[in-house]
Amino acid sequence: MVNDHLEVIDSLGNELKEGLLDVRYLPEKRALLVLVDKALIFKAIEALNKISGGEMHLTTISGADLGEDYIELTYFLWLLPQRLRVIVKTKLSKDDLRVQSIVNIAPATVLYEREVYEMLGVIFEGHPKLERLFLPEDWPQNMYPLRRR
Amino acid sequence: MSSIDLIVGPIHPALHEPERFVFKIDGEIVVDVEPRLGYVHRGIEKALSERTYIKDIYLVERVCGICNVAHTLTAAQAIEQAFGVEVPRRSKYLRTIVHELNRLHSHLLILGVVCELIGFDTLFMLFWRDREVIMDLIEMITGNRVMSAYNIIGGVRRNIGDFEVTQIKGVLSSLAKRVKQYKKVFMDDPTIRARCAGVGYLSRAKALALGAVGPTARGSGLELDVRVDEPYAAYDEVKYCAVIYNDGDVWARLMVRLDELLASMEVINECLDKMPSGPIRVPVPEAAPQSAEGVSVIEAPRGELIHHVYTKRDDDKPFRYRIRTPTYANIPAVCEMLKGCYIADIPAILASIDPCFSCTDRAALIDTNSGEKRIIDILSLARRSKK
Amino acid sequence: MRLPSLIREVWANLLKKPATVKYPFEKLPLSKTYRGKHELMRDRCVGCGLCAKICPAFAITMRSVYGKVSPEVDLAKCIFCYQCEDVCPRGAIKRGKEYELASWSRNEMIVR
Amino acid sequence: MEALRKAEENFVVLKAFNDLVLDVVSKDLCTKCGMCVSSCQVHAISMTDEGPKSVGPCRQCEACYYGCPRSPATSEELLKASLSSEKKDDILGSYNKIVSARTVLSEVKSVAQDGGVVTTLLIYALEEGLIDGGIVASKSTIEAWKPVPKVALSINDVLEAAGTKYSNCPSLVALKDALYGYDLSKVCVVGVPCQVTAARNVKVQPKAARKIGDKIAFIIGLFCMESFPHVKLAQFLTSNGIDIAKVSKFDIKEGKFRVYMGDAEVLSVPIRNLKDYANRFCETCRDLTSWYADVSVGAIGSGRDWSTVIVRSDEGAKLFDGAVQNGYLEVKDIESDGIESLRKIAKRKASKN
Repeated sequence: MVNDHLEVIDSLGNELKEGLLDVRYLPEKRALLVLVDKALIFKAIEALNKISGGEMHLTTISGADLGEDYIELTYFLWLLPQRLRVIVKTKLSKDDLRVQSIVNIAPATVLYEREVYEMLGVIFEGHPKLERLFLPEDWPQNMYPLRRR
Repeated sequence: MSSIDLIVGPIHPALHEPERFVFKIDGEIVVDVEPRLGYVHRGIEKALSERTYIKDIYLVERVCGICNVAHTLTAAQAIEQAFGVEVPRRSKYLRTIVHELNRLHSHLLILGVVCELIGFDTLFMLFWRDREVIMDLIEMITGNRVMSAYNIIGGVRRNIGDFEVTQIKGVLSSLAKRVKQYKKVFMDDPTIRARCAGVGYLSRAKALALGAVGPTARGSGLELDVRVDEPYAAYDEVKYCAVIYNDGDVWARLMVRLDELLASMEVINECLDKMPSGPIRVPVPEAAPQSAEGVSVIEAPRGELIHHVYTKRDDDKPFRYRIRTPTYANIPAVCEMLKGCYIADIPAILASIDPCFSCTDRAALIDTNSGEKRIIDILSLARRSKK
Repeated sequence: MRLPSLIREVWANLLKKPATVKYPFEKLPLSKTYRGKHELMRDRCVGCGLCAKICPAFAITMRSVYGKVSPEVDLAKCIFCYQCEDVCPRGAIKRGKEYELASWSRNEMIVR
Repeated sequence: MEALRKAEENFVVLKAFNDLVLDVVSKDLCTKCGMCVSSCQVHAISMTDEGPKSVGPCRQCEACYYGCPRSPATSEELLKASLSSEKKDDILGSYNKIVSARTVLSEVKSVAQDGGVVTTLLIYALEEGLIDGGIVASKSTIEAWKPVPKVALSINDVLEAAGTKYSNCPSLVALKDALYGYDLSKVCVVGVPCQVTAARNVKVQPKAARKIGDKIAFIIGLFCMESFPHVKLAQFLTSNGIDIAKVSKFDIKEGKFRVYMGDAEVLSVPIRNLKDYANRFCETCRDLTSWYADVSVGAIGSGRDWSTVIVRSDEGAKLFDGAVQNGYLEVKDIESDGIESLRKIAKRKASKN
């Protein structure tokens, strides 16, 4: 549907209020970009889950260190009833790489969060088993392969 | 309740690629599964951000040998989006055709493998014989049977003419008859029903929550198909309906694949009929014209594949490249399916998601020489290989 | 119960020629676009090194022989993408049809 | 000392795109033919109205520098040696024969200027499968009389591009579309002398992009006195109270530049009055008859509705004679004073510049 993203924008604004930093529709990506404060990431995903009536498919979480003093987390969601791709972005300062885990809303993230943790060192609070996924067991602590110096 | 650990893998006859699963079993029943990934972890994500975009296309092709077209297509689309390049319409059709041929051979492969694992070797041989003609078609169009090297940034590398069109149509029309026959076998054959029906059940709610993708999701009645949801390449101009089965077992997942074979052939035929004339590629400079972000989602043979790339202005290397492959998304779902099944059903259930573990483990090249860890760059590796 | 169709199938398969070929004696036809061993035309090459710069597998090195710089392709590393052919401005690299490339020594794997 | 001298001789300076800008573009020599754009295999050059511009990282393959018709590296000996023609001539270039020809195709007669020979040759080559496509200057759909480079793949495309345009256009940019975009393997290039020189250059220069040269089947050259930038041509016409959009035809006949609206001639000025409006790079050009083409075609020297055709090479003979034998063209011997008047005008261009 054409204007579904407008309804999503409205309800997100009601749920998150000023925690919602930016929300706009990207026509070239055919996706709704939602920029939120890191404290509200759990609330944002929860709100989107509520908007879709529990019919939300979490595609992936992608973390990126862009050489600045923050790490960017991108959550790719697909809302089935609205048939809408939602990209939720948040920025984590490198001094405090803690963010609330969303495993309780979307159990699918259990592996993605572990990957972001081991590759970039982001700590997901509330994750049931935040351990190494791909890297060998004797990989040194506090060394994150995809971090940029 | 006490339980025994049964360790399957990393190297195991039932697994075609190295991966370890620790099954907690109670008698014959699997109670819990603990996957351990990373045995074929090659550090591709890191390597991608240290190569130029042109080299990246060939590296992502090697994330997975079977769905190589899907990977190059996604990478090309993601990079084109970040560059702001619009590809010609004919190249979109050609991409779709090769992508669907790739899906045909991938589905025929896994159907054969499942048949072998459930002990139906004849059908395995038949499937793989039919797969061979698809491989020949891919060789005819792209120049190689497996590693097609077909998609590049800005379009595709080779054109097809009238001769190729008639060849493809001829092969597909004879293959369609055979696939219909195989479908009848899958519907009726008691052996297949006994080994597949009701095995490895995954409910729709679980599939959604655990983020299952592709035929795994569609076998559980989840309407997820990127070709329908977010049409890419030429899918917005051809008719396509997602194949959905509601049974949620191994049989449903195989039936989804069988029906998709027929649907794919229709898509290819429609593309060949509708294909416009025009250029097949546009020249694209090596460096990114802008700092941007490209996201491309496509329906690979195994499910939804997503590439996410950050480009930096005037740099010929991507800043960050992230790949999420379908098998990786299906791991939580397969763990759920395995709970409560018999040990003997493990291979069939694992094969029913069409696992591709080299896809799953891709992201840092680590050398464990002399106990210390350091990262070797590819050029010194190349030099070393000369000795 | 489905005996008649079974017999027909068996009969058809007995008369059919096998799906396989006797490989070393009999070879499958190659497609026109097949990418095999490289053919380097040294008289055309001017040693610009574009192929070595673009090679995704780092299989091409530029080597100076009697004062003339020309590429060497290491087939052990080559992935046969033929990006080198695409990028060579002088058309000095051609797709060959030879695909039986196994060898006992690394030196024989290098196309000069 | 000897060794040092030898080393110096062997030391070759790399001629990358920067050198092209330094040696050609900044000296106002660039003809904007577009060969550098087509030569670049990493797509790092694009053509603007001011000349070539870098849009990506240069990988220093030198192909753009050596393919350029105006670069100091272009050797005339190599170009001359490449044509296997019998008669050597300094003014008209070397050639096999000079004849007058005109088309017999009615659809060409209605659209083409003079004899319609170029259009007919292209149609013949396309129909016979001698080429997969041709590089032509077509008319822009946005700005009237602005030529835009185009790949002609069908007879309709060729007919659309018929007719003389007096502005220059980077025709050879379309070579990239044809060879890279459409993946053609045999193309025919139609162009003015500077573009013809570039096309011949990539066929014979060892360091130029010879892959492109291999795929150029024929080069058809046009006679060119000088060309005018589209902007300046429009300015000139506006100053004379003519809207360029309403012009139906331009022509140069008997030393005068003539502008037609409908069938009526609305302006005719001597060419020398237009000197200030001509392209700067035309001042250094001595070539009137496209010396290095396979076939050169132009109006000078033949009567009304006939074109002068100079066949210079074996490939050119194959194309032209084939078209004549298959009844696409009719030929007659050139009038006795035809070659003389052509030589006179060619000499004027050569001595003037």
